[in-house]
Amino acid sequence: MTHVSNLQKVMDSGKFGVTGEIGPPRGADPDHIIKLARELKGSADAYNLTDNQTAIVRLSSIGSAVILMKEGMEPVVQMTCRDRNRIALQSDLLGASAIGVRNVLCLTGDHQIFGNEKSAKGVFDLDSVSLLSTFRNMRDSKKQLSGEELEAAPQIFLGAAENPFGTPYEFRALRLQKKVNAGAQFIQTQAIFDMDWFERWMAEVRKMGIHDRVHIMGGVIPCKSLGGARYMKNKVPGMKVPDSIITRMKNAKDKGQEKEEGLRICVEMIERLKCIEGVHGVHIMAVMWEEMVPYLVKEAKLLPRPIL
Amino acid sequence: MIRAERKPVSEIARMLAGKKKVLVVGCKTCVAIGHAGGEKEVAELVSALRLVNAKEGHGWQFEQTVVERQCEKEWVRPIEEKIISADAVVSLACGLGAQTIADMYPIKQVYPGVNTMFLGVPEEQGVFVEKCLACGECVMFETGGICPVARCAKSMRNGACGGSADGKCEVNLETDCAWYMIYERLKLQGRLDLMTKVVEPKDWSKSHAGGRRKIVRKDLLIQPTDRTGTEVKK
Amino acid sequence: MSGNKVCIILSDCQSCSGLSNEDMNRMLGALKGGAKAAHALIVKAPCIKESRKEIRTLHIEGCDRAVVGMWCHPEKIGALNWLPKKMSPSLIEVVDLSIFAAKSTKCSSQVDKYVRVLHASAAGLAHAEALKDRKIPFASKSVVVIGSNDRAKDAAKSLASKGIHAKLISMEPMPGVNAENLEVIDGATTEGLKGIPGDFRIAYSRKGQRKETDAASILLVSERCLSKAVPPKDSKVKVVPLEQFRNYSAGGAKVKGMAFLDDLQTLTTAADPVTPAWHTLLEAAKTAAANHMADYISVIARDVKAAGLLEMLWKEAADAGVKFIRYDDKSRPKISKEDSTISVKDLVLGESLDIPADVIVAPITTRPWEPMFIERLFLPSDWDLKSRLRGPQRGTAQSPCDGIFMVGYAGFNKLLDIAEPELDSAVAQISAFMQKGCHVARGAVAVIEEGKCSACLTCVRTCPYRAAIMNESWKAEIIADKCAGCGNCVAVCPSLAIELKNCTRPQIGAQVAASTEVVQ
Amino acid sequence: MSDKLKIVAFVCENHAMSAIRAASIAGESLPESVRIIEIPCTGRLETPQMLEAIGGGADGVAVIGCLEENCYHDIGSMLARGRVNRIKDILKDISMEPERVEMINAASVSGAMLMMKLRQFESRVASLPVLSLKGAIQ
Repeated sequence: MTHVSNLQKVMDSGKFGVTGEIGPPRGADPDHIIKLARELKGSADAYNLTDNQTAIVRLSSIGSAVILMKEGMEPVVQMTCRDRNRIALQSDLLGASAIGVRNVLCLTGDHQIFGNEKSAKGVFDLDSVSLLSTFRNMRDSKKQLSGEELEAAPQIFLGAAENPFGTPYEFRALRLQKKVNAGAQFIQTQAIFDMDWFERWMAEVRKMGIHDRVHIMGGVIPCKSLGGARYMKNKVPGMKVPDSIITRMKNAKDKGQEKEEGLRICVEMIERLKCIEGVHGVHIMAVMWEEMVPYLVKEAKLLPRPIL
Repeated sequence: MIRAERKPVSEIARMLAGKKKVLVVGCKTCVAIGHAGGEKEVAELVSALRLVNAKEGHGWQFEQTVVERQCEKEWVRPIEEKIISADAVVSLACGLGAQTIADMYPIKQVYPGVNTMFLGVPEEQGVFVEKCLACGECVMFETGGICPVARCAKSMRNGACGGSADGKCEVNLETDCAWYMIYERLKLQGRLDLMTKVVEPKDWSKSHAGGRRKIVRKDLLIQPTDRTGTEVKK
Repeated sequence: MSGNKVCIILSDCQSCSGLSNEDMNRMLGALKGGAKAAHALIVKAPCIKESRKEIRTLHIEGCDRAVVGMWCHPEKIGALNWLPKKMSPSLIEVVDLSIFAAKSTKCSSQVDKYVRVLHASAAGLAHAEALKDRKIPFASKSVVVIGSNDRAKDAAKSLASKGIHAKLISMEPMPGVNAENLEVIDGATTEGLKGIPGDFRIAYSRKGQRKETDAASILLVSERCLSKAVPPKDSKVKVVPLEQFRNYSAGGAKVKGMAFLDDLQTLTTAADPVTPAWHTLLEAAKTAAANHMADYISVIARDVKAAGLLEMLWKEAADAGVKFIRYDDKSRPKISKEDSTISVKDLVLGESLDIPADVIVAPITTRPWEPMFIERLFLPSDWDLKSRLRGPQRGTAQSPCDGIFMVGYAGFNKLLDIAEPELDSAVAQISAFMQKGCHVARGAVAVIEEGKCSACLTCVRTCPYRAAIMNESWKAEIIADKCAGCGNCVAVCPSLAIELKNCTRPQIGAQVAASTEVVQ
Repeated sequence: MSDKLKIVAFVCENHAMSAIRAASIAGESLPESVRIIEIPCTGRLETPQMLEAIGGGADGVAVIGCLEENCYHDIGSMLARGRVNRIKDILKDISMEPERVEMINAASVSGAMLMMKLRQFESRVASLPVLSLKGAIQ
């Protein structure tokens, strides 16, 4: 299997991968991405560029990928099935691959009711699983979904997201297997706060032997404030935040060190991820706090990033 | 049954501005059974419109009637004079009934009195729930008798989305996540293997996305041999 | 509508109406002039009660219906059987004018309202569809009392003494029970019931044969629910109902032992105890211990549920010196006569104890009703008795169907002081029912119009008396004798297929129009 | 005489009527503007009848039924409350005051409380702008 992306090389060589996340701006001005890129340069192997996250209109993922590549950094383009049907998804993939994007993350996408275009008609022609199998067939068998031959196959390192905290519990590991069968090569999980639950899920994954067929990267989010933690716990669908974290943030708030405590929790999470068998990397989603990623990676003793 | 909901009275009143003789037509089948357009609802709408008339003095005169099934030409024929003599016709039937009258009497202005909502079942008295999208290709046998196309907000074909938690849909915490129910039922039926099969995307051409649809029953057609009855597509 | 000329009968008795002469004349003028339908017949007499003869002789020509305006309460003058024969009850509307002008605030400004109300009733009655033979005389003259307990026996005897032919059907033999016009059918189990009030037929099987007897009304007396609260007759033990413990005082007498029981029934019957109100029981025990009402204070209960809030109460009572004894079904507490003690095997300690108890405090309750008895009787309508008999306000012995009275049934633990008078009120109501001699078909009954039903099942789901059913041709049908005339089905039917006799839509519409109309 | 307030009260003949009787025995009388129409059960009432009452010139419509958990016919007052709310929506929709229609529940013993509620309802209706209906409903 040829290594098409730096992230793939890092994780295939057994090193602990790190990916960051940059939320493109809600406007056409690229400077926001350029400024962030320069700050984060060198602190991760690749950077996710969200695709209209929570159905809120933002600068497109592929567009921001171009800007990021100009800065010499490797993007991970996200594709959701909410906004485009199978024709647009496949043509966007060919386009992304043509301009040098090597990592693609396939998502179903949040329902449009969560965003700022509530009356939009969600497409959902495909979903994350059929998107993975479509892209895998385009890459490996050079065929379009309808079976027609492609002139040139895209070169991509395919990834998917997974929420280990949904219920029913055993169904989640089953669904991960389905995504791997569909062609996922790396998985970025939902933000982990309940580490015990995640470890039990990883045990289930190891039992099914999935962990050596795919690179699983644990997702972490540093909490900026107690309110942020509570919002995550109650408002974000499918997120499990144990009360111990909430109480820690509450004590920190009394001492006025919410930010430091949030970062300390995040570093602890990364440390524990490093020693879970089967976890090949960490995906740091510092939402609206991207500048802290270098600090977090340094604290977790994951610097300097390997250049292969 | 086809389920519908009466439009707000003010909206219907706005449609009738400037009209004199108004005929309100109900239907005794789906919308009656669904309490949206039966004889009772016709009486209610007429008395509400009379109240608006008394308040704003539009000078409306009302005629109210109900037909057995408004989507059949033969059932609309008996009230033909009433339709012709009326300036405006408010149909409380579903979209089919309103358009049957509109197509039969093109010069007449036919106003819909209800919004036709969905194909639904009564969960309890007074609560109607959508369970079928009439999407043209039923897949329910693969999902334990629960239709994911109608009952999942994203009509997904491959298992629950990331946002479904505690068996509830992320979009509306009251509705059960269709895929959670499918999982439970397939587990009950011992067919969990179906859950791991990667399911091909749905062929939407059989639904409205493939253009307006038509069913042609050759055994019922009374027509000369050469007319095949199939749709002609470029 | 021919045959719907309505006259308004109004007496000008000043004593109840409190109107001055001048007001009364203004009112009569408005009544005569105003309403389109009515022609007012004014009775010049101090009060309708005294003027029956005058009204009857006037035999109100040309009118089919009458609206009687009463200044005092209609019940006071009893059934309006004094009106001319040709007017059956459904043609008379009694309007209680006293509710508009209460005694203390008699004011002439209400005249306009009286006129409007009488006109509304007259207009409504003009649209009424009278039931032809509304009075259905009873086919049978006897009452059947069903129950194999002495309370049923007392009920049958008292009915017989009132001159009503009573038949007592009981499972157990009833030796030595004979009285004038009382027929005892013992050793019989009821098999079914058919018919309408006044003409019931009860099937029962006795000594293997299946027989049937007629009855005008039925009294069901279930002993199962009433606790035999009294311990063995000759024991010196004093029983204090938990409800009256608050005002109990030993009166200076030396009390050796006071036992709080979870249910007195456990002393006498094998039935499992009704869970008492633990709160009141523990409070009582605690107060007893607090002011040393006895040397040895104990709580004897089967399932000690010390959970939640009660935990605190249990602990406080224990601290105050109350002893707790738990028994189980096999070793039930028993009163030993000699020195008024209760012998019970303590489950925890595992040995049997003799608890000093010359005073026993226990809740005296009935047991929630038992469906088995009702279903075996296959009552004519399969009401869900539990929901019908909710709450005491429901009337002690009333059931949805006239002529059937129930005693001892309750959807909840009914305290004895409610259960006791139930029997007397049932007997009184039965004798009143029998004296009427005829079953007045309820004024309002729902009728379905042929061919209009679109089989939407809403009336079947709505009817509280399950009187609406779907017949074989998939159309709705209303069973007249179950229909209580509430009209809920009429309002929910989407095809306006059901009409309520005597309370039709035009009738209500006429009353609405009359009450909002401007009377000159 | 017609400028005076007119309130039509649909009263259920079971608990509500006995509550009114209990009140009148206790010496209280119905408020001046209330007209009583007795029906077997508030569940019998239909929405067109309430609308025709208002269209006919009534300033307010009160529906007086039994207490919801102890209704004589078990479900009557629950259905009535549903219909009153539906009428409130219609009135609000055609820009008339929804407060003109009200559902009042009364136990057969709470006569005085019912009278107090009726007086409050009457004062609320009186405070509303006068209902200007051009032609009475045909």
